[in-house]
Amino acid sequence: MGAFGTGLFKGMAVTARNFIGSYFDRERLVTVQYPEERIQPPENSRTFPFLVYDGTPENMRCVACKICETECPPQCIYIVMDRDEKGKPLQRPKVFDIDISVCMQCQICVEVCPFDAIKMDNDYEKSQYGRFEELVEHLPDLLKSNEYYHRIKPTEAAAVDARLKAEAEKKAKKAATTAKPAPKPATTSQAAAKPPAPPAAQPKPAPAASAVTAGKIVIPEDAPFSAEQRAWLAGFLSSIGVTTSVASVPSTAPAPATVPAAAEQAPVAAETETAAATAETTAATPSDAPWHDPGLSMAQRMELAKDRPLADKLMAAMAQTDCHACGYDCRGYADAIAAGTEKDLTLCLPGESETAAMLEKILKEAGRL
Amino acid sequence: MTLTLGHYLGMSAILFAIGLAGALTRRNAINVLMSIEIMFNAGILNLIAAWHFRYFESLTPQLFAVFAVTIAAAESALGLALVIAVYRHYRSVNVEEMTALRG
Amino acid sequence: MSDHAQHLQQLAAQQWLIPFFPLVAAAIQSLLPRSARRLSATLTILAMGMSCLLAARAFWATLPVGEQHDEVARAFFNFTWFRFGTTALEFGFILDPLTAGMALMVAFVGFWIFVNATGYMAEDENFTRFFCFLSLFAASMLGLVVANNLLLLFMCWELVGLCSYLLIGFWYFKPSAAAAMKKAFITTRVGDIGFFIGILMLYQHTGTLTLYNAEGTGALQQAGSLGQLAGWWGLSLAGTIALMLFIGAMGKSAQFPLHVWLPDAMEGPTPVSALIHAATMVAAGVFMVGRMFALFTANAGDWVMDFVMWIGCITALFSATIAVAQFDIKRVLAYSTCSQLGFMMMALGAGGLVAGQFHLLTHAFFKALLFLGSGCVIIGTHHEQDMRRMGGLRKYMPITFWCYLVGMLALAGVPPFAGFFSKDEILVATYHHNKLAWVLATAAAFLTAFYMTRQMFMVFGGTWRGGQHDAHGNETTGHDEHHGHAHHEPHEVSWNMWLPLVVLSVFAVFMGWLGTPWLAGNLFHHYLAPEMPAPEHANIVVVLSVVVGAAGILLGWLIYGRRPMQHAAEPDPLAGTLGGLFTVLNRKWYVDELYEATIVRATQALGTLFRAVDKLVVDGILHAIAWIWWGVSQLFRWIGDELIINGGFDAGCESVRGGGRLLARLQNGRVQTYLRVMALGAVVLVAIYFFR
Amino acid sequence: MEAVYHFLRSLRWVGDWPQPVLWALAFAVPIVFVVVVFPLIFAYTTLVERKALGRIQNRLGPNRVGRWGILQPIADGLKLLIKEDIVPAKADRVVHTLAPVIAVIPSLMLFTVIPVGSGLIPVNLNIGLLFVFAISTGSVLALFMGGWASRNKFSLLGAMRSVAQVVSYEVPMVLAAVVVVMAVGSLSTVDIAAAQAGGWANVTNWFVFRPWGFVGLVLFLMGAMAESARTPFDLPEAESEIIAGYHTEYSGFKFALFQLGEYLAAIAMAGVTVTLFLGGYNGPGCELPVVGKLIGMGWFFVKLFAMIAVIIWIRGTWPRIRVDQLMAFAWKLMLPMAIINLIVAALYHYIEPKLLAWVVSAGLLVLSWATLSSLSAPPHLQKRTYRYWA
Amino acid sequence: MTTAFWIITIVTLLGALLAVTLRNLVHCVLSLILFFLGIAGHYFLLRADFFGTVQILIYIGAVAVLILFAIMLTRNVTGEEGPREILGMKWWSGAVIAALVAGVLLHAVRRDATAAVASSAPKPLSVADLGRALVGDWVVPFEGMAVLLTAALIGAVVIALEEVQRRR
Repeated sequence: MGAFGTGLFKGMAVTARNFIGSYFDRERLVTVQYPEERIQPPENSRTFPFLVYDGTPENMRCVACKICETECPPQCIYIVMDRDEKGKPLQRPKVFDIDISVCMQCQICVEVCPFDAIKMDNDYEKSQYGRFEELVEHLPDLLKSNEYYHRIKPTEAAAVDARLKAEAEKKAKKAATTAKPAPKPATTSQAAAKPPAPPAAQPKPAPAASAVTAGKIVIPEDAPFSAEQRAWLAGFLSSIGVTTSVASVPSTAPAPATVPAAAEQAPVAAETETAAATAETTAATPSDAPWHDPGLSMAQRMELAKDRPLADKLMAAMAQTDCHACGYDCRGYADAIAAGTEKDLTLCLPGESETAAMLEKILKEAGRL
Repeated sequence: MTLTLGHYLGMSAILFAIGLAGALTRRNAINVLMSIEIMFNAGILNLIAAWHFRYFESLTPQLFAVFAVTIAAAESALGLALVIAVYRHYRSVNVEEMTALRG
Repeated sequence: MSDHAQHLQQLAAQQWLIPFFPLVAAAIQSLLPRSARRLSATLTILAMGMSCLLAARAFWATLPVGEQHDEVARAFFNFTWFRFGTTALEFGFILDPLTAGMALMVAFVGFWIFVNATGYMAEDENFTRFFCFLSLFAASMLGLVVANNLLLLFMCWELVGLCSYLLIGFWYFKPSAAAAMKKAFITTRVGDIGFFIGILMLYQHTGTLTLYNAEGTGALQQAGSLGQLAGWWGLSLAGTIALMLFIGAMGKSAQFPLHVWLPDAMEGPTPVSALIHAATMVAAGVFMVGRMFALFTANAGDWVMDFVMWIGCITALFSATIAVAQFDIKRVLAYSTCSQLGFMMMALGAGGLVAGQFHLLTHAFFKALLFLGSGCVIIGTHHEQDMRRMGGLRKYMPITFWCYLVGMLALAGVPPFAGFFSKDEILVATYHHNKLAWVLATAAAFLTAFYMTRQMFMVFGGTWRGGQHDAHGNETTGHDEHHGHAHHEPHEVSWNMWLPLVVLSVFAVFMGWLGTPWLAGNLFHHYLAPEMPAPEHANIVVVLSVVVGAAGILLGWLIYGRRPMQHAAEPDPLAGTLGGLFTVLNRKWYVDELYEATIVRATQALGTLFRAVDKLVVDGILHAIAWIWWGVSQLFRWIGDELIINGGFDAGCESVRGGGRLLARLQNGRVQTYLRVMALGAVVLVAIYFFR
Repeated sequence: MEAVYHFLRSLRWVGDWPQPVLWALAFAVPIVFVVVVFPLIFAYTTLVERKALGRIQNRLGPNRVGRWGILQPIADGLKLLIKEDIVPAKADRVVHTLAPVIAVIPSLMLFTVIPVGSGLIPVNLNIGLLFVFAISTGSVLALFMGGWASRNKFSLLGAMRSVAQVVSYEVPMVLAAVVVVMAVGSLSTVDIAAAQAGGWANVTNWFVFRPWGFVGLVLFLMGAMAESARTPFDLPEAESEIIAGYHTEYSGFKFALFQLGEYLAAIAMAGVTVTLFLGGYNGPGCELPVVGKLIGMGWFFVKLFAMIAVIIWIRGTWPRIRVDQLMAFAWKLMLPMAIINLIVAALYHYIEPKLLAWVVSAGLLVLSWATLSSLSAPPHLQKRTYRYWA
Repeated sequence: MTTAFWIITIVTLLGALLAVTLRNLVHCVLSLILFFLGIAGHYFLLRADFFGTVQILIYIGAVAVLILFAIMLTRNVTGEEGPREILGMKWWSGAVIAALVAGVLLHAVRRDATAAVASSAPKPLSVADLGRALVGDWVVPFEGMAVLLTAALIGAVVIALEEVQRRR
């Protein structure tokens, strides 16, 4: 009966205990005198991106491949590739601006960067006096050392370094065994299970051997989807920039349901628009560039393009990533070589030596070289 | 000059007149009620003054004042309640528009 | 004052606590929702227990233990309740043996009746309301008992009447209960008119209503002087007042002319009948006469004492005869209460204040026992009240049977039990006073023994006659047949119903010893009224009363015990022998019909008469005047017409209309215009006053 | 004031000054006392409150200005002084500036009738308590003027709400105080304080130790907290609902004045509570001849700080009360309880042996509190049973 | 004494005049409050300090707040009134009649001789004997007042509420 009122006094007792307790053991009190004391933000908290460099700022990882620029949803990254006096593109950005008032800190740039060049910082003291120019961070502000990266995100940094070292060793081993028969068509795509997040590490100087494809999902054969479910899944995933393919046995022809890789690449160059448009319309029937799928191996692509004109063959040899490292997209580069305007066959960075060798072979067969 | 009851009676007469003037001229019902309140207070002031100048021997003026104050309070409460009720009906408190009970 | 007297004085000052607790209980219960059954029951019983303890404490202080008491241990506490102008209304509480005994009896019996009531009313959904009324009744009864002021006594008297009205009509949805409650209230009110006149006369002549006060100017203390003054009808003033008060007592204690309401009051729940119509309320009349005894005996020459005695004697015999021929178990007990009250009044009339009060106390115990017993029987037999459909209950309800038997023996006046001693004392007192009354009283005692035995055998003897078709062929117990017999076999009642029976039966047995002359002098007499002369003893009366009691029981056994009735539809054996007289007795000597025929019809006739007069005389005159006036107006119209015609009709109304318009403008509904006119008027008036 | 006057007269070198000068001085001392001491207490109450609330919520509370945040009130004061004093465009300028002044005046006037020590009371009115209640209604006016003048819906709503709250808590508060008046028989606060002297070490006679006194204290405290819109009843400035109630549009020094008025009212009411129920200046050792006055004053301030601490403590714990609960609580629980308390106090007075009186009244009060709380407790909801698929 | 009297009189008259003449309704109420304060001042001057406090408690505490509530309930909140709405149709006649009444009253005061008696310190009124008188031989009017106040309370509520229920 006397319930009414006792609840209040129990509450008073609690606050009293708390009040008195606070005088005896200090660590109850949570106040942090901010400017003097600070709390280290938790490891995977993120504020704005920064560019990592190993050792000296010149030795930065970014090769200005502009993938992050294209992928960035609010388009707040602006990259201009550095060219030497001859106009030959150097693999480093001359200008790399991030407008932090626009950046929505979604970390997509980190995900898509093939070279682990850009990472998320957790420094929050970025307030400035101005609201316009001051909030755009230029290259010097963005560059931070790997040690800094290790200091703010130890585990992640360690993981990245470990992977880079492993990649480097694998490449070295592979380079050592080039005499052996044609390298077994390494499944370019990692197992579907591997989470798409951290892309294959890319040791800086040696051009990467395996084709690097962004956002790749392989749907195992025995997955419980019917055909039209697969089509829908593929369509959906491709709409958010993730290509899907059926990890069928390498020998058989890829199941018709795979969506041509070209379709989902970000609409950059004009001709890919048309290809994308055509791809959309004729999703089911094979488009005029069936080989345009970074998931295919070099042999499969060449097989597809074997009775095609020179330009198509050249294109099939490309890494199909439309990564613009060569300054064109794959179709453009191939046409340029076919037309003779482009002499350098080693511009396809993701394709590395394999593409360069194949280009030479094709040109030689065609008698052009 | 020394203070006499006359002063008080005179002053409350003037106050009463002001109250009456207010009641007669103002159009807003609440103003009329306020003026009536002034008239009431003038009356009560007389009573207390009378007690002070020992116009009456016993305590009666004081007690009359107590009762007068109660009645005044009750009257103002009821007056305002009426004004609110009328406002809801007429949508205005203008005294000159409330002529429903005319002869 | 000696410290004992001081202690008494302090106790008297706290007498108001006795009724206070049941009053508070009643107040709280009136607020409780219907669902708070357990809480209300405990509240009432706790309050009653508390009153009982306080009453016991007061009773203990008045016991003449320790040093010798020559005068009565009496202490009172008066205070002015309400003063307007010069007159002051006083209230007071008294503590003397009469009050203490009565209060303890009421509280104790009431306590056990409440315990029984929790069982009896278990299924009733108005449980809380019932207990609220009960505690209110207890409070008013205790108030009445402790009152030292006739006004407070009269107020509690009315409250008790109200509570009996409320409790009789507790099941107001029954039309018979509604009629009974109204009848009870009106009949007691008739008596109360006399009571009220008595109070007014007393107040007029003594100037105060307080019975005892320190200065000795209390109403009762002036009784002696009142006795000298002349009153009405050849009585002294004290005698007249006493007579008026006795009329009130007659109404309340259901004496002969005004007894009709008591049997009908059985419509209420049985604990009510037990509490109100056996132990307490009806006894209030007797108690009041006992309290005012000084007024009754103020002037020896008055015939008021004989009047009381004869009323008591007639009631005793008259209701005893009716009780013999009743079939409802509670009606028998009701009439038996009537006759026992007649006995008490007769004892008081015969000067036996001690005998009357003693029989009042003992009767309260065993009559309450009998009523509670009948309540248990009713509950046991699933609300069966007609004795013809009972029988053989001794097998089904052993505890109730034995307690009922003790009660019956006590009432019948069988020696070791209480009834015998108290009734015997009455018979002795009457014997010394008036032989004829004594003979009639003994006859009544005989009839009492007879009808109680008749009831015992009909209810407990023979075989269970419930569940059969009675003479008119309709189903007797209201449950349809196919339920089979097992369903309505009577069953023993729960503990909270039979425990009071056991307690009361213990008292019914040992209560008697208090008043027996044989034990070291009449203890109760020594306690209640030491200053009155102890009645000299007549053995012949004692022997005769025992013989009469035994004869009554024997006759009862002969008619009902030897060959118990087999079938509900059988006619009552007594009906065979008495024939027409039995039906007369059963119909209560047609007293109700007599009242119906005489008083009720007379008032109705009076009513119609007045209506007729009103119609004829008053309307007549009015119509005449109206007619005349109409004539005059016609005359004026005719002359008026003349004036209007030659007065120039248009000019006249034109001017009026003009004036009207002017005035209308004033009447424009605007408050402020009216205010201005008023102010102007005031100014003009004051001006005239100044400058005339 | 008379005490001060006589004290001055008794001093050697001042005693013989002309009478009006002494009279003026006698006037000045209490005025200075009230105007200086209590606002100082206000200043440091705000600090203590913020620190105590901090400590309750496991944080430090202001400690950056001065050693333990000592200078914080001065800092606040200065800040409010410097802050620009904005008057809303369409606001009624006259009433807008007048409101804070009227908020402060009654709070300060309340202190004139609080007996700080035996004989140390600014003005010994024989209708002291009535004066307290009369003046406390004045604060209602300030609330309204503040709310109405700033011409915005929220502040008007806040003003109306707080006026309704103050008015409806006036009744139980007055009834709770009436109990003490009935026990003492006089309205003057000096007599009330004096009546609580005596008993063991001047403590046992405090009214709080009577059952009706304790209930009176609880009710009066609830009323006082509602009056000055403190925590369980701080609906008017409920941040979540209507921004800051009637002083939304106030900034700078006017806002400081409102705060001053509000806190002073709370402190004054705490003072009145102390006088009424906790025996004002009575405490062990206050009956000594001269030094007793000082000890008495000490006791008064100790109790005052205790009351303020309790108010702050309550502010730290109890949740805000909803508007309808606020009204229901006042009219359905506190009012009947106050009336019952009155009756029980009368009963207590008349029953002779004080111990029995104490027990009876305590029992009755607990009983009535139980019934009232059970009556007004929300109906306990049985488990809901869904029937549509049965 | 007399100077205090004149000051307070001026304040009271000012309050009353402003209450009657001001345009803005809420300002009227505030001047009315000033008027009530003036009257309270007078009571204190006349040694009836109980009445002074009662005046403050009842008029300023309750009646003024009541009027403010009434204003809130019956008008748009701004409180302004157009010029046309302040004075009634033939406002001058009201003023004239008021002046007449004032004249008559003042004349009466001047004629009354006993009013001229000088002020002598009255025996101080203590609340206790006022209370005792109220409950003593003035008990019947006192109870009458109680009944009147309850009736007024219930009446006011019924009138104000009546409208709301019917409309719903």
